[in-house]
Amino acid sequence: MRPPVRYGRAVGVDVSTPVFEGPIDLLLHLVTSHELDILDVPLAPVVDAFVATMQATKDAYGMEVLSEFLLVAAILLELKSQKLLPGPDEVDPEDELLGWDERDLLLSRLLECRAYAAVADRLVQLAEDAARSAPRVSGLDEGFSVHAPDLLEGVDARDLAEAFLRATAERPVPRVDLSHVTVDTLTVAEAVEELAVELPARRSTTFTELTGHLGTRIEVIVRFLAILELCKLGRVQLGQGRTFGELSIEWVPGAELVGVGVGAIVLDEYNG
Amino acid sequence: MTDDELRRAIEAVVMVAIEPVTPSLMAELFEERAERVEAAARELTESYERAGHGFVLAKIAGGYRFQTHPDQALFVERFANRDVSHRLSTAALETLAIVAYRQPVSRTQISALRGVNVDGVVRLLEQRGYIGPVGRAEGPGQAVLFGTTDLFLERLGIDSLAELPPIEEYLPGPEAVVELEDRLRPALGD
Amino acid sequence: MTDDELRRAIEAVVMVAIEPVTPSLMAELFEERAERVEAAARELTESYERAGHGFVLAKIAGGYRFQTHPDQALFVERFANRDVSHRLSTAALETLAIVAYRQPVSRTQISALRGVNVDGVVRLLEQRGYIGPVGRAEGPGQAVLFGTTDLFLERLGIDSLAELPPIEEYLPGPEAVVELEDRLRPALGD
Repeated sequence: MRPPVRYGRAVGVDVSTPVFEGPIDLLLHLVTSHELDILDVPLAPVVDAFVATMQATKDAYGMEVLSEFLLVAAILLELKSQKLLPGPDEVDPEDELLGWDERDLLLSRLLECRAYAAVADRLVQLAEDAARSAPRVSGLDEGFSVHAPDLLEGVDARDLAEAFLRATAERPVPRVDLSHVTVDTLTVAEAVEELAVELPARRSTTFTELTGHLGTRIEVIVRFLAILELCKLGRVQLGQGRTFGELSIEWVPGAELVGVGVGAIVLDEYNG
Repeated sequence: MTDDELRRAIEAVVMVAIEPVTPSLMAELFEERAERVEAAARELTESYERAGHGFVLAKIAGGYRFQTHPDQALFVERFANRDVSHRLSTAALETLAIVAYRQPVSRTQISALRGVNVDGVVRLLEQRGYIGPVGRAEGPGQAVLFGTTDLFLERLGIDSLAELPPIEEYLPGPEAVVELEDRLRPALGD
Repeated sequence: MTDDELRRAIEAVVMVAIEPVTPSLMAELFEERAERVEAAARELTESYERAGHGFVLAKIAGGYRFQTHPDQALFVERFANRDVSHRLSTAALETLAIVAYRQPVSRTQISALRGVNVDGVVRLLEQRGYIGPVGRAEGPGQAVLFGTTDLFLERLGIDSLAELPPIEEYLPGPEAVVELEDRLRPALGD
């Protein structure tokens, strides 16, 4: 193995997994250079490290560092999901994870992203300069008669209630920082709860059937991890006829214990 | 602070103010004597008049504010009645909704809810007569509190605020709020 | 209308406006040519700067507005207790930059570029009013295309998108390309 050279911008956050200990950007390097198999790297500790870093030392790391960390973690997750779930169009699952073409695309994408990242700093500067000036918002002096049309025409009380809900309920701030890890999808814990309701109703099903309606890979991955979790807990039995064959899932009768809410299922912490 | 610095500071503060600014408040901001501020403001008023600007610095209710020169009334009125938009923007409607459901509410409270500065929108709603000051908050600053007006009820076609659709049923419970806050705190880094 | 009358009228109308006033609107109100209004507004801007006022007449998002002189920021902040910052995360900023330079652009296109899901960030930017839907892509799905808003220009203090720094200047140099290639080259690939 090569000496642990640091590549690119140092993220400065270390992660510790059974197969790798060190800076997360080095981990990404090792994975993309095939020196480490992403399948051997559990990502939960990576996420744990992020959460711990954020909670313990949020003053020590700027938003910059944390965002970069998230980006790297997201790329790792994406790589892992690609490897876990070969798409139907990929004829040979033994194919290299990153073909040359894909690498070229990735390269140009990364270059372009760097340009936007650099210009974003400049935009912040512009905005900060602009913020040194405050606009006048005082508006019209009293005593002027305004005959402008009624701005509330066509608006009824229902519209207003909806506007209030939009204004108060849809505050999306928490999504910002978590978006890199696809916050819109369920967490593994939530997926377990969902499946614990859905599976007993179906008794027996297949993974394809269970995930056919899902839009993104990560949602599928989350369901997959949830199924493994349920298997570990003895709630389902899994079967697979052949390598890369269809995964059959069977709810173990009696597993839905009387009086035990879904919340009672104890999980390893995945944090997403 | 030189006379010139003082005049510039007065111009800047009065320019962003929504209500007249008293000399004593400015004196506090600039760490100057109120008499000096008052004198400088009077000088400004006179210099604008001499220079023949389209605006004046007027002393109203004990404070200073910019307003248009009376001889520009024709254009100001034309501007105020220009036919640009027949509908409230989404931002304005949402702000109006917050005032309707949360009244009495201050600009700062609305701002905190919407996550953006709402001075302009509040001013617009006030000028259109949909909302108005209904009191002042206690404590330092004594922020103006806003509520909806009779015109608002009229335009919405309802008899009283009690007829607004209840929103409690849609609102997340206290646990959700606490959880949201927990998620927000590290993200906001404060 | 004499030059002087025109300047006074501009001062009055811009003084009562809540958003930047375009030269074309003023031209309509004053029954003058827009070019003349524009020239007069530019003159006003310069004359304020020469006279050393605490306010400026700025051209923002295609229109004129009064705002405080940047060197008065301290007093304005003390006075208004402004929370202008609401700083965006790096992720949000980079996404905003992509929309600014690539517009009109769809969520999927941004996602493909950033390599991560951007739904949350796009929604945040939309709610903040920095970006908005500007159309729909042709073809199946008809994805919503996003572009930046006037508020975005306002917040950057620029008149139009043409004033954005040219992106070419921010492309990484050859060293960065080599370095990135090294990162991507798999051990077995060469």
